[in-house]
Amino acid sequence: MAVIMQELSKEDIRKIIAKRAALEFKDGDVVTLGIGLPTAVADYVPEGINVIFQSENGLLGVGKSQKGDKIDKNIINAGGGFVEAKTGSSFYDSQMAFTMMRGGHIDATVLGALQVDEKGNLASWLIPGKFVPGMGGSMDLVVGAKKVIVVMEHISKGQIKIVKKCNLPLTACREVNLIITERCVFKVNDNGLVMTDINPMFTIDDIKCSVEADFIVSSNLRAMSI
Amino acid sequence: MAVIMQELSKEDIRKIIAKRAALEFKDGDVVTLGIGLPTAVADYVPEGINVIFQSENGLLGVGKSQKGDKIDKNIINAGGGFVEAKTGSSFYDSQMAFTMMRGGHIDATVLGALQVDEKGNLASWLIPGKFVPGMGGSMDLVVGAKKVIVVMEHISKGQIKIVKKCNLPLTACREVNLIITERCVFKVNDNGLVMTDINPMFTIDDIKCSVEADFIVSSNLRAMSI
Amino acid sequence: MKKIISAKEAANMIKDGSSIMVGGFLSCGTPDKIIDEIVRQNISNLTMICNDTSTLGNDRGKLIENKQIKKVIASHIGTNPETGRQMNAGEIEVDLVPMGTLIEKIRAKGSGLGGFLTPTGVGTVIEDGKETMIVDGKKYIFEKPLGADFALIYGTKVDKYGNVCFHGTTRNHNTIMATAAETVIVQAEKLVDCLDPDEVVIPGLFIDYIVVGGDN
Amino acid sequence: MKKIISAKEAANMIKDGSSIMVGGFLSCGTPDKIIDEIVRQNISNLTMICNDTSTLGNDRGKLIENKQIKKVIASHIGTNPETGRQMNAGEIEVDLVPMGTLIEKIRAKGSGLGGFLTPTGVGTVIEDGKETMIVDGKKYIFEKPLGADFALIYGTKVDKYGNVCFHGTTRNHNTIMATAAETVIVQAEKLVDCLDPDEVVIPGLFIDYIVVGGDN
Repeated sequence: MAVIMQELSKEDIRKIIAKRAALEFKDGDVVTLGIGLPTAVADYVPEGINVIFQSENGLLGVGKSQKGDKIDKNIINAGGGFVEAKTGSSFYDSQMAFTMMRGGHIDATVLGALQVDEKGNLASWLIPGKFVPGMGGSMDLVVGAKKVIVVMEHISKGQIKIVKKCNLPLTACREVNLIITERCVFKVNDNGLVMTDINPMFTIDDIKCSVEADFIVSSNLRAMSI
Repeated sequence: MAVIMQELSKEDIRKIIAKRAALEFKDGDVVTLGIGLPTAVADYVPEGINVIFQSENGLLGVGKSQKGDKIDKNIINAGGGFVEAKTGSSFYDSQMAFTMMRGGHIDATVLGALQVDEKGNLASWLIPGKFVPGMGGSMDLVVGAKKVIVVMEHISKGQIKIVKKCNLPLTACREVNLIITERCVFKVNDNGLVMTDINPMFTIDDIKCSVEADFIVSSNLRAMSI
Repeated sequence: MKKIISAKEAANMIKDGSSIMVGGFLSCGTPDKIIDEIVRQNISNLTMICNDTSTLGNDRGKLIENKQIKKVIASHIGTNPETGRQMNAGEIEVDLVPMGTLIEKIRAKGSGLGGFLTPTGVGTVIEDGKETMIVDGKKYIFEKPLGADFALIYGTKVDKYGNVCFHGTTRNHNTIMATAAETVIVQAEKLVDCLDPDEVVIPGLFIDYIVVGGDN
Repeated sequence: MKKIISAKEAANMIKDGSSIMVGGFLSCGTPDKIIDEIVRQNISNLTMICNDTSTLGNDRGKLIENKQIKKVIASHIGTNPETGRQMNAGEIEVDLVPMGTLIEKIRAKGSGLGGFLTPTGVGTVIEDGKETMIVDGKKYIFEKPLGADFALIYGTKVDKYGNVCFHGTTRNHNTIMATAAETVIVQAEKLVDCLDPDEVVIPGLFIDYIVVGGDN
């Protein structure tokens, strides 16, 4: 496996994951992206699919990053970056942002994770004693969004991230619908995980060795585009 | 008493009450007026006192009634009348109206009543089987406003309105601070009613005969301006 | 881009027995063109959630007079004597809810909240049959969310992306009703290409369909 | 007409031990001029309610670095490593609250509500020590209102009547914080005579004092 890992650069991993995640969107969807890897998903939305990106800090219709004299310092995204407000966009306050997010008005969210388990529990905001950023808007978003898509590197620093049961503090219970890594895609059903896609560079046994959770393999297993 | 009643026309009653109520305002107060008699209070605000009138249907800064070509059909007060939006005013939605009203941001409200009792309980929205308009925003307003001023005819159709205990369905419990009629003014304290003003056309005994509630007379009893 | 439909197409979506939230404070800021079409099609057995039942002969008042409403949830019915008459005759069910509680129940639904505690109505008939709670020594009534199948709202200017802004006192319950129904249809007094994002009051994501009402 | 004061006069009102709500999402839409003056006057032992503790060297971040904050209630502290360091060293108390819950708690205070039920945090540490309720088969956490002595907010344009409007993503928590504090001070990027009543976002009645911040 060490050999395989070398073949996929960080850039490759990012691209494989983002491209796959972008296939989940339907035309007209309102989507909220987390900070980091999830942000990259915006670059891979298929042609003909119009997705409206929502940001918790007050912008529906997030566009491209802005530089130089195109910057309006009063228009940022949730990561603090300067962005474009696309045609048709709107600004709003935090109460409205969370009416959107917690109220079930966001079609899909894509966000990163520290751990996900076979029940769809998500841990993403706290490693006690080490990493304490806070949950920001993620807890509201995950309980409210119609579809919760977790994107993450399959394994991080040798740690298995798709586990039987999260041991890090949870962000939300049983809210994750889809887990996308550079090696495979799992759908979270009431009965557990179903692998729906696999990166052809890996075998099912490779996945079994790199995932703690039990899972079944879909009879329609698809190859991920790499 | 029947003789005295004839001496005060409806117009006199309205004027005495409205004039007295307007004395309760301080400069800069935000005030919400009920429909009917309370609306007249706006005409008697003393010079040098600037009061901002708030309306539950979405206007802070209610001005004069508008007629003819001065009417903007999209600017009304809570009674449905066309009004002016004064300089410095703002429009808002119902959620914001009730953040103002229930949230304690209204300095005073003036509203009518069917009955008030000696504990400051108010009945103003329902006579079972006869009169069922609904409470509108009055229940929220009365629990939220810093000062609740009830204005009403002292006696209506022979019925005593200042009672020991309301027998009509309540609008709110123990929220009334001041009762103003054309005959007298009562302050509502924790211990009951204190008469602070009297119309010089009436004696204290006249008031006692026309009020069911027990009350005490303030040592600083003032004469109402008539 | 949102789908622009006729008032007739809007009314076609509503079925006998549907629940509808209708914006408007008396006749101000109410989607009268859509209401007229519901009257014309005589869709009935409706549950209507609204601030008030307007006045005789006007907008929401017509739905009452035409006996299309099975149940009304409102804060005030006094301006339309026909509502009171039908209520007393047992022809219509009327739930009277304090205005601030009504809008907050709708907001709770639209915001994904399970309910809220309000001091409004404590010690009155509003408390009957409801849970109460003491918080920091003060008594509150627990109120639950309220949603509907359809929200029919009014907007002064609506753009092609569904963004809505308002003039005057037309906002009333429209803004919050837009968050709390399965299908949201806005009657636009004026349809424009694109609003300035700073002036938008209802972000487009809440709107499903636009009916161009023209000036009314 | 609202009283127009200097940033220094604004800071003078705040005492050691006061609780302050401060608007801003990172450095966007935050009353930096007032914060600078609180830093200069070294007012300390403060409780600060804010979305995040901003970044090192900037606005709310300065209050953290200068150790003026006893307790912070926020949804995110990850952008300012000094907050985490002080927390781990036991120098500052940190209450982390989900962002939607934080703004809703502030809104509850400003709207006179006794609390609300939210699904956010169910099954997580957020639930610990809190009441929960099942409503229509779904579990919710009961959250209480949150207010402060002072709200320090930002506004893009503020008029002499205290009406506030915004440009871009500067609204964030400013709008709701304005409803939930004893004293509300707005730092206006631009002071104007009178806003169009249709464009007002925070009605003037919520504002006590205006500080003219100039462009920042």
